[in-house]
This record gives sequence, C-alpha cells and structure tokens, in this order.
Amino acid sequence: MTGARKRTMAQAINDALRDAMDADGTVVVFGEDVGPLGGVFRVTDGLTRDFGEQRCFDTPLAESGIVGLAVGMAINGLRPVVEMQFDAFAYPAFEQVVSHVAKFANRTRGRVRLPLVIRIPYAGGIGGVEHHCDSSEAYYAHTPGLTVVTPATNADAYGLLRAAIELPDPVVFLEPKKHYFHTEEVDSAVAVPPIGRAVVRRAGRDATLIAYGPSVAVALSAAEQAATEGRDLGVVDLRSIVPFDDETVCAEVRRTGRAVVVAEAPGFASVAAEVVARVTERCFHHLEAPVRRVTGFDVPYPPPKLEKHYLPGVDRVLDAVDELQWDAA
Amino acid sequence: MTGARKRTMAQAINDALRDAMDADGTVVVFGEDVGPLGGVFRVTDGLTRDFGEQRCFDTPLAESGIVGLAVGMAINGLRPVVEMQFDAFAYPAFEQVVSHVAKFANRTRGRVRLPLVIRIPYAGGIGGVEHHCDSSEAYYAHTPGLTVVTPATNADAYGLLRAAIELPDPVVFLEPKKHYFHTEEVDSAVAVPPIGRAVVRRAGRDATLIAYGPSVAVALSAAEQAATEGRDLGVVDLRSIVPFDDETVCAEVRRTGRAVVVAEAPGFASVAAEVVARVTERCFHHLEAPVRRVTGFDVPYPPPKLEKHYLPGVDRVLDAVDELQWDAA
Amino acid sequence: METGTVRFIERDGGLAPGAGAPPPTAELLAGYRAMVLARRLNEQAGALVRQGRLAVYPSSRGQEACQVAAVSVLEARDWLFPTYRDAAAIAARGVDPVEVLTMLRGDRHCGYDPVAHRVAPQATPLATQLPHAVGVGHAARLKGEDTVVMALCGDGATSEGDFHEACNFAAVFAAPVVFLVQNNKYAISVPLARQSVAPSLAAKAVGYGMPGVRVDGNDLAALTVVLGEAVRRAREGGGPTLVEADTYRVEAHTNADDASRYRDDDEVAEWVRRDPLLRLRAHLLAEGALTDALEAECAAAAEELAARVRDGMNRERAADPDEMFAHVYATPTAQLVEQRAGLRAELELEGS
Amino acid sequence: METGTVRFIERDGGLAPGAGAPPPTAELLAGYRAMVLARRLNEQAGALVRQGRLAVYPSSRGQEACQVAAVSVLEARDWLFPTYRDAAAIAARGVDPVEVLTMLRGDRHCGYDPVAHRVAPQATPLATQLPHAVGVGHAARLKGEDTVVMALCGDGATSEGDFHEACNFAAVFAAPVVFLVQNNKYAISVPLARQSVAPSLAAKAVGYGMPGVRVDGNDLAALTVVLGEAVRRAREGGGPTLVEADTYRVEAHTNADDASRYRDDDEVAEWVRRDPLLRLRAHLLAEGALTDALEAECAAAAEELAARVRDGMNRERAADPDEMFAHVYATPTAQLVEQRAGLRAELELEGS
Ligand SMILES: Cc1ncc(C[n+]2csc(CCOP(=O)(O)OP(=O)(O)O)c2C)c(N)n1
Ligand SMILES: Cc1ncc(C[n+]2csc(CCOP(=O)(O)OP(=O)(O)O)c2C)c(N)n1
Ligand SMILES: [Mg+2]
Ligand SMILES: [Mg+2]
Repeated sequence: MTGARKRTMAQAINDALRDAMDADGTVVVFGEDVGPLGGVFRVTDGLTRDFGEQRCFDTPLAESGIVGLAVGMAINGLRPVVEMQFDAFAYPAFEQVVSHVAKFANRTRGRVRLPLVIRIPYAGGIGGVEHHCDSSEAYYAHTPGLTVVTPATNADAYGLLRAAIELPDPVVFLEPKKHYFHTEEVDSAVAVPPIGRAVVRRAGRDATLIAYGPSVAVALSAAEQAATEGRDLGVVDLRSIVPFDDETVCAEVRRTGRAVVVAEAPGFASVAAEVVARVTERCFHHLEAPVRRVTGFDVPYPPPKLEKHYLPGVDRVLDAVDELQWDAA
Repeated sequence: MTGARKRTMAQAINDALRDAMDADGTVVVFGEDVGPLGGVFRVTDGLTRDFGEQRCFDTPLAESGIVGLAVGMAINGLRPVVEMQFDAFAYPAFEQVVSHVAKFANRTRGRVRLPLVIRIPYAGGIGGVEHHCDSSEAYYAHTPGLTVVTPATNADAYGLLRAAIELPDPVVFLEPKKHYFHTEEVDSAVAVPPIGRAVVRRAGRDATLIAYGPSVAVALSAAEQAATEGRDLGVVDLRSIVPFDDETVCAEVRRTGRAVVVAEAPGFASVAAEVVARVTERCFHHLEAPVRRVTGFDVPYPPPKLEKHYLPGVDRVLDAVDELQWDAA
Repeated sequence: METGTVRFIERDGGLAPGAGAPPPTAELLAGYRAMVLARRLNEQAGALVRQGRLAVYPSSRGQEACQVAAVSVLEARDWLFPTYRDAAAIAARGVDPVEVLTMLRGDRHCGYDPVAHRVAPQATPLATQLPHAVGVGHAARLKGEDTVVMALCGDGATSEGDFHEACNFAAVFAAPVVFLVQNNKYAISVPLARQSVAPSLAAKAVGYGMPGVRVDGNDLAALTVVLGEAVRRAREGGGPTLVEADTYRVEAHTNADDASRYRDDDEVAEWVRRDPLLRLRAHLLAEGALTDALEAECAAAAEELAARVRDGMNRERAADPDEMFAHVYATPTAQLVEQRAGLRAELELEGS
Repeated sequence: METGTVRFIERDGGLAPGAGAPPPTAELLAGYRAMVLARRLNEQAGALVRQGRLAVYPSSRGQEACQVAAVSVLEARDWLFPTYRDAAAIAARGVDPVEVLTMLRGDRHCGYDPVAHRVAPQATPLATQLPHAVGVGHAARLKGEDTVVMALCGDGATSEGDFHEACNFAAVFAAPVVFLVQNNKYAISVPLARQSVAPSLAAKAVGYGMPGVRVDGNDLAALTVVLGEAVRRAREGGGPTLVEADTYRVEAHTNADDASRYRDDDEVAEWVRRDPLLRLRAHLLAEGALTDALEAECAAAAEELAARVRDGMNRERAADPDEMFAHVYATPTAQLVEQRAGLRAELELEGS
C-alpha cells in the first residue's frame, strides 16, 4: 500500500502489520481477540481473514504465556508481534518481559536475539475503568535490553511499527489508545524513521516542550496557545524512549535555555524524571531555570470522572512554562 | 529483646519479625522455604519452631499466589509479611503488586487498607548467578500506593521493618543482600525511625552524596577517602524511597551546592534519576554544578566475574565528585 | 472427578431422571424471584448504556441462575469475590445496585463498601481475585472462623496463571473456598475451544486434588445443590471445590463488543431457549407453586429495582478531585499534599 | 489419565511383571554408559565446588536416569529446554561440560551456544522456560518442521503460573512438546506435600486435555519407553504429553543448602538404595550384557570426562568488561557506547 491516505492510528497500525506480513513471511501476530474479532480496538482487523489462522491467531487468555510463546517462536526463527489487550494486562507477563525478553540476547552473547514486538495500547484519556489507562512506559524503559517506542502521529505509528518489526531486538511498542480513532494523513511510502531518533515537531525560540506519545498533542496545543500570548515554544517528540536521542533533545534545550517535560505517567522515578535528569546533566550551563516536568500525579489512574484533573493538560503545561523564571531573563 | 547486641542484618531482621510477632498476634510470615529451613538467607530462622506452623509457613512455589494470598489475608484482618526469595523472583508477582497491593486502599476509598510487607532481598555484590542480583526498586518506587523502604544498617533493618509491619499501608521492604552477614551493633530498644525520613549519615561541607540501601556503605567509604584528600563530603541515606524526604535531602544539598547520587540499579528512568530531577527542581539556584549520578550501567546485571566493573564503587563516586566543577568555586 | 453434568430440572421444566430431590419449593421460589430481579437489572443497565448514562455494562443475561445461586448459598459472614460481570450477584447479596454501577458510570473504582457487605471489589484483571479469595479463607481458618469464600471467574480466566496458583494454594491449605467458573463459552471473542481442550473445566480440579463438579449453569436447582454442598464441605474443613457452570453469555461481551464477528445468531438462539428463568418458571408452574400473585409481586419488585437504578443513575454525583489523593496512603505523603495543593490552586484559579 | 507408575526394571534389576519388553540391550548399555558419565560429572562438579573452583552446583545425583533418557530420545534437530539442575542432560546432549559449567563459575550467563546445540540456556526463573519450549514447538509446526521439544522442570515449578499457561498453550495448539517433570520430592526445603495434594503431578495433564504419565524416574528403561513414545506422538502431530518422573534429589539443593534442616538421613538412604545406576547395572549384569571390559570402558570415559572438566575449570577465562555492553542490543545504543567508553577510561587510568 502506498500513497497518502486518511487513516486512523488503528488503521495505520493495521497497515503496518499487513505490509510487514506481506514483506516477510516470518511475521506472525497473536494475542487475545486479535483473530476473527480483529482486536478490541480493531487494530488487527482482517488479518486472520487475509493471512490465515497460521499468521494471525487467538491464544488462550494468559499474557505470560503469550509473551513466553513469542520468545520461543522468536528463538525458532519467527518474528512475533503480540498484542497485550491493555497496559495493565501486560503486567502478568512482566517476568517474561524483564527476565527473558530483555535479557536473552545478552545472556546468550548475541547468539539468540529476539526480534519480537510487544504492542501495548497505553495511557488514558478514554474514560476507561480502572486498569485500562496505565502509563506503564517507565517499567520497560528502566529495563536494559528493551527498545521502547511510542508514536504520537499516525504516520509514525505506521513507520515506527515497521521499523520495530524489522529490528533484530525486542521492542515494546506503546500505542496511545486515545489516538486510535483519530484520522490523519498517512503516506506509507515515506521512509520509515529510524528508531532512536526524536523529532522536532515545532521549532521554538523561548522554551522547549519535551513530550512523547499521547502528550505530544498536548504539548503542541500548549505551544499554539502560548504563541497567541507571544511566547514561542518548541516541541520535541521523543518517539523512542530507549534508545534516547540526547542529541536532538539537548540541541533544542541548549538553544532555548528552558524546558518542560510533559508526560501522563506518575512523575516519580518516571521517564519524565529521566529526561529532566539527563537534560540537566548535559545542558546545565545553558539553563536559565530548572527543567520542569508536568506529569500525572503520584496516584493510581483515577476513575473517568476525575481523569480531566489527572491528565497534564494545556493549562498545566503553560503554568509550568510561566514558572521558568522569565524575570531573570 | 532489648539492649545493644552484635547482630548481622539477617539476625536483625529475624529479631524484628520475632518482636513483631510477639507484639501482635495478627502478624504472619510466609513464602518459599521460610519455614523449617528458615529461608535461604536464614532470615526467618526458628520462626516456625517458636511461633508454630500457623504463624510462619511455607507455601507452594508461586510468587503471584503468595502475594495474592497476602492480599486476601490482609483483607481479612491479618498482617502478612511475605518473603520473595530473590529480587528477580518477585517479578511473577508484579501484577498482584501493581494492580492490587498498590491500589486496593485507593480503589476502596480507604475501606480496605492492606497492612502487608513484601520483603525482597535485592541488589548485587554477592557473586550470584543471573536473576539473583537485580536492583528492582524503581519498578516499585514508580508505582503509586506502595511505600518503598530499604535499610543500609542493621539497626535500621530492625527498626524500619518494625515500622513497616506497623504501617497501615503495604510496604515493599528491600533488603541489601550483601549486608545479610555483616555484623553490627543493634539496639532494639532504640526508637523505631519513622518511615519517610532520611538520615544524614555524615555531615560534609563540600558536597553531598545521596545514597540508599547497599550504596550507602560505598558513599561512606568514598567520603572517608575524600577526607584524606582534603574534601569534606556529606552522606545522606534515604532509608525510605517512597515517601521521599525532600526536606533532609534538599537541606544538605543547599548547604553544599553540589551533589552526587549513588545507586546500583541501571540509571535510566531510575530512582537515581528521580533524585537528580527533584533535587535540581528544588535546589537549582544553590547548585554550583549539575547533580551527577553514579549508577549501574544500562545493562542486565553481569555475571559474577564482571560485577566489580558494574557496581558503582568508591573510585567511580570520587571521579564524579571531581567533575563537580570545582574550578568555578 | 465428576464427568457428567449435574442437572435437576430439564429444559422443559420437568425433573431430570435420577437427579434426586430438588431444593424445597420455597427456596426455588425465592431463587426465581431473585433471578427476575437479576434479569431486570441486566436489562435496566443495558438501557442506561444505550441512553449514555452508563459507559459500559458487561451483562450476565443468561447467567442469572449462577448469579443468584452463588449468593443464595452464602451466609452473611461469608465473602463473595466477583468479577466485572457479576453486578447481579452483588446486588443479590444486598448491595445497592446504584452503588454497584457507579464504577461503570465512571464515578469511583468501587462504589460500595466491601467490608460492610463482605463483597470484594469487582475484579477486572482476570483471575487475580482468586488468590485473594484463598487468602481471606485461609486467614479465617487461622483465626478459627468458619467463613466460606465464594470466588467467581469466567472460562477464559481459567487460562491465567493466577487461576492455577489460587486453586493449588486452596487445595494445599484446604482453604474454605468455592471456585465457581461461569463457563459462558466465550472470553470476549475467543471460544472455549481455543481456551481449553480438557474434557471439561471441572476436570482441572483433578490436578489440584480437589473435587470438581460440572453443573448445568442454567438450572438454579442444580446450582443450589452443588454450590450448597461445596459450601458445606468448605465450612466443615473439607477444603475447596471447583464448580464449572455450563452456561452462556447471551449478549455481547459488553456494549462495546460486536458479537456478530465471531458467533452465529443460531447459537445464541439455541441458548436463549435454555433460558434459566423460563426453565425454573416452567418447573414452578408445573408444580403449581408459582401463582399469578407471586409473579405479579416479582414483576413489581423488579420494576421497583429498575426505577431505583434509573433514579440513582440519573442523579449525578459530584466528583471531588481531592479524592484522587485521599486514599492512596493512610496519611498522604508530603509529595501528595504538595500535588493536591497544586491542583486546588489550579481549580481555584479556573473557578475565579 | 494413567494412575499407576510405569516401571520396566525392578529395584533388584529384575523385569517388572507385565511391563512388556524393555528397550533393546544395546540402547540400555548406551544409557548405562551415559549415566556413568552423568554421575561422574555430578561428582566432579561437587568436588570443584568444595575446592572453590565453582561457586555453586545443583546436583542431579540420583536423577541421572532422567537426565540421560530426556536426551537419548531426541534427534539432533530437536530442542532441549533445561533448568539449572540439568547440566548432566546438557552434557549428554553433546555440549562440552566445561562450557556448561562456566555459568556456575561466574564467567558467563550461558557458556554454550544454544543454537548450535539446540539447547536453550539453563533457566533459573522457575517454569519460565516452558512457554518458550511451546513457542519453539509451535513455530516448528507453523514452519512445517517435525521438530520436538523436550521441556524440563521440577516438582516445585509445577506450582508456578507459567507451568499452567505453558501446558495449556501446548495442549490447545497441539504443540510438539514433551514436559518432563523431575519430581525429586523437594523444592529446596519444601516437600512435595506442600506443593501439591493431587493424586500425582501427572494427573495435572487431565486439566489440559493431554496424556499424563507417571514413570519410575530411576528406571532408565521405563523412562526411555515413556519419553520415546511421547516424542513419537509429538512428532506425528499428536500434541504434548506430561510425564512425571518419580525420583529423588539425593544431595542437598545446592552446596549452599543444609538439607538436614528439613529431611532425615533415613529417607535419603532409602532412595540411595533405589539408585538408577545400580539398578540398571544389576539388570545388565543379570542379562550378561555388561562385561568387565565395558565397565572398564565406561569408567575410563568417565575419568576422561572428569579430567577434561577439571582441566577446563582450572583454566581461568579472562573476563572482558566490554562484554557487558556488547550484546544488550544488536547495535549498542549511544548511551551504552558512552558508558562503555567511561568504563574503558577508568580501567585505563587504573592500569596506568
Ligand atoms: C489479565 C487480563 N487480561 C485481559 C483482560 C481483558 N479482558 C477483559 S474480560 C476478558 C474476557 C474474559 O473472559 P471470561 O474469563 O470467560 O469471562 P467473561 O467475560 O466471559 O465473563 C478479557 C480478555 C483482563 N481484564 N485482564
Ligand atoms: C520464579 C522463581 N522463584 C523462586 C526461585 C528460587 N528457587 C530456585 S530453585 C527452587 C526450588 C525449585 O524446586 P523444583 O522445581 O522442585 O526443582 P529442583 O530444584 O528440585 O530440581 C527455588 C524456590 C526461582 N529460581 N525462580
Ligand atoms: Mg467467558
Ligand atoms: Mg524438586
């Protein structure tokens, strides 16, 4: 499939799976409800019909088993792409992910690499009941051996997933579920972005917003609103949390001297904390103010009626920007 | 038991369990091999003999089951203290810990609090084979609802565990296993330190080392060596990662203007990252140099023959201190 | 291992040959009434979803016999561990259905007080509630109490590791737990055949060394007898039982699901004919036990329930942002106090 | 479900009545030789531990029949998934025992090349290797290969959720996997009775819908027949089998363990009398198949093996710090390149 088309993120991911399955007969897709139903978000819609039950199939309901099966299939030469139904429902597979997926290549000194992808719909903003809105990226990002990727646009969802499937290493692919049904232009002919590169979504002179996944849209809105108030904010979309693109991020921060990190997950010991720490370590003498973070609170994801108060929104981002000691400038 | 005695950390923890079981009939201890064997580190030595099989017992070999059982027993009025045999062998219980242990009080609006303790021998330096030396604190510290405590001295091991068992909330109690068989003076009559307070282990004028658990000893050695070279380093022992004692930590850093965080875990999205981030956010204008961290590398814990290169040691800490831009001072 | 399926009342309402005496008619009448209420709750909740008052509702339509029997065999001091699909069972236990549904309206994670009712919060992460149930039961035994715990899960959940660990713990500790698997043939879209190729789910009991019974899940009489017996054994120290109820999820998984993608209308129609209410009604009518007056009373009670639910669901509850911070720890940490203050300041600014 | 325990050769070496013909004598002789080597490996490794050349060794003494049979029934194209206790099985598969032991000496996480030998790294996190085994088998089927996977675990590991999930996946997918549970009666200190109250571990197969067989784990003939049959079925598309081998861990869990805390010498002595080597030796002697010359050849081969192991373990391998960074990703990340450079600089400074 080539040429620009209007696609939702769910469709863009479906396209990526299809194109990968077309291109490489060893790509197999499995998980809970990914077969005839096409996944609870319809991301795998039609794959069983079009590629057969051998290439896309439902498993028994057991996440550790699913990831463990993927490990074994990758050992035996296939490229499994598995779906965890929701963020919190990947936790039963945690031991498999941390003790095996992440470590297999290292413990076998590169003899057994696991080219598998674990797709996880994550984060909130969809009014889901408890356990359906966790932002679980920090658990994976902290685990050496995993590559952790999260798209913010539908084009990136396509391109990054293609790249993730091609990577010889295991990838945790985090899909911001609130974007699943947003439509954007996607051109699958455009080159797949290399994993590990951030992208400057918006250049800005005054301060840099650093975000990823579902928070990129928030950062862009904040930047737009700030512009109407005469402040020129840049936005960097990390795309890949691990590996981290220090170069792109630090170049922007050094230019502006001010930064705010935006992320939905609770802030404590989070990816946002990492960004603050590493940007500060690397850009200290360029900073006019401490790097701030606007994150979820350190509480479990709240019930739907309260999520608007939990989620870092435009106002909270702009408040943080306001606190970047502009008087001193 | 009162009065100062020479105790190893394993014995101090055993004392704490005994004293808690004596003081409160609802305290029960269980896990793998904690009964007749007394645990693979002998931490529960003699508890079954002295308190009976009802108060200290072996379970089937299943960590999720163990933690889940503890949740249920806590719901029904007991105070379970469970042992995970090693850090990496707590991962099978991850879903129970994150989705239930951490969230139960919140989801029941305080009606059901879980006064349970999950003891985890953690970190390295013991020449263990793979999966026996993980520093897993970040996973827990990032999870709202958990209290995360780790002692650096045998006296703290006693006192903090007593406090943890008395707390109405669930505690992940991380025991630096390389200390298990070190002997120190422990006075169990001394008041139990409140959970959530850091302690200044050594006052210092020039810079502050911030550490916890197994890294406190490293920081203290580094400070001693630095003193012989004319540099006066302070050492703060966090004791409790969650809640975090900003007050004590920031007071020290503001005084010295320089800080290095020392921790064994891989640095990326770690507790060390959090400390750098929050200290910088709070003390920015007191800092003469960016806060540095000396952590494990972002790799799986290496085989025994390489662990000396992996572990943050005195030299690496002193190198980091040297880089705190002293010329500018 | 019991390999047959226990049934007392046939689909036409007649007694199954050789099954023994069903429970006393008064009990069956009470059960019938409870099923009528359960059905009405399912219908009302479905209507509220269509009206946008409820975000989502996993209906137990077709499973009402299980919902009612699971609760009717319990004493007040016993515990129930339900899943997201067991709202009707919780209501049958006496919890205000409005409180039950507040979770699905998005107000709270759990709308009722678990301790007051001895009903655990509805579990969403599959099978994770089962070890809790064992823990409650084991603690009761250690404390010398004769509490029994009824633990519910679905056919899909039996594939999870936690199901295995819980069953095994219960058997090894002879914990007073009854595991009731409502085998409604689907886990969302995944049919039983993809979940297990064992002769039955009850057969799994063998591997734990506990009794396993397969029962017709649309036969309230059989369920009452089988579950009652399991509860009695558990209470007397005889340990756990695994009960598989052969039933069917008549509606889609939830309103968000599209069941036409994975099953035929014919299959559904066949199970609708096995409806647990119709069956018990036929039986009670044949027995001459169900009078018009009683039917009218059931219907009236059901309408009253529905009205209360509608009313409760139409009355908005103000969501208090402070709630996010209030219960995470017994005493909020300094960090949470700071974060709460920040949010309050924001809201004040907005409000002003 | 098979409820008895399959045995071909009695403890005194005689044929068990009604068991059928044991495998051909040549096979048994080869098995005997392999067991002598396995025993010698266990002894040599134990000695190296006492000498401080090995940090730790979980011995399979008493389980050598399982170790040998698990491997002898496999083809070169098949896969073995061993645990930390299965060094002797891996060696029997043809992997250099020196390479196997480098893990326990602390050099490497896995000393051998898993792909070259079709032997997975020894699994430490219990039962986690079982889903991998199913994955390898299922992938083989999808690729049209007739590979079989032999997956090993202990009695304790059967309590883990991953055991359950792996067995169920294998059964549902009819994956070509043989699960061999070496029931050596202990999980470190925890006796079987605290692990399971099922009639047997083989009985767990019922709950997955696969054949389950309990076999005398100290009878090489019975193991060879039962495992051989299971492998054949798997290869022909008949799906998985759960085999429970009734055996015993004669030594402590590892050298770091103190078995006197949880079991009697008498119990151990009883099992030593059931030694798998002695039994097969008695049988082969009675058959007149085991000549002095053959015994001498076995002993010599065992000594050669021991010498090679001693030699290999006494030759230190230089540990390269760069190794920590080399294999985490196919291409080291910028972060790892930076960290490696930092370490190199440190080491150069120290060296200078
Ligand atoms: C650990 C976990 N994985 C996945 C899900 C998503 N999910 C919710 S319900 C469901 C199907 C459950 O089927 P079953 O156990 O048969 O219960 P039923 O819904 O049929 O009552 C799934 C996969 C979940 N809630 N928890
Ligand atoms: C998930 C996990 N939990 C705990 C351990 C610690 N541990 C190592 S061996 C062992 C006992 C295993 O017993 P069994 O499965 O019977 O095997 P055996 O050692 O007897 O061969 C335990 C508890 C582990 N390795 N992995
Ligand atoms: Mg179901
Ligand atoms: Mg064992």
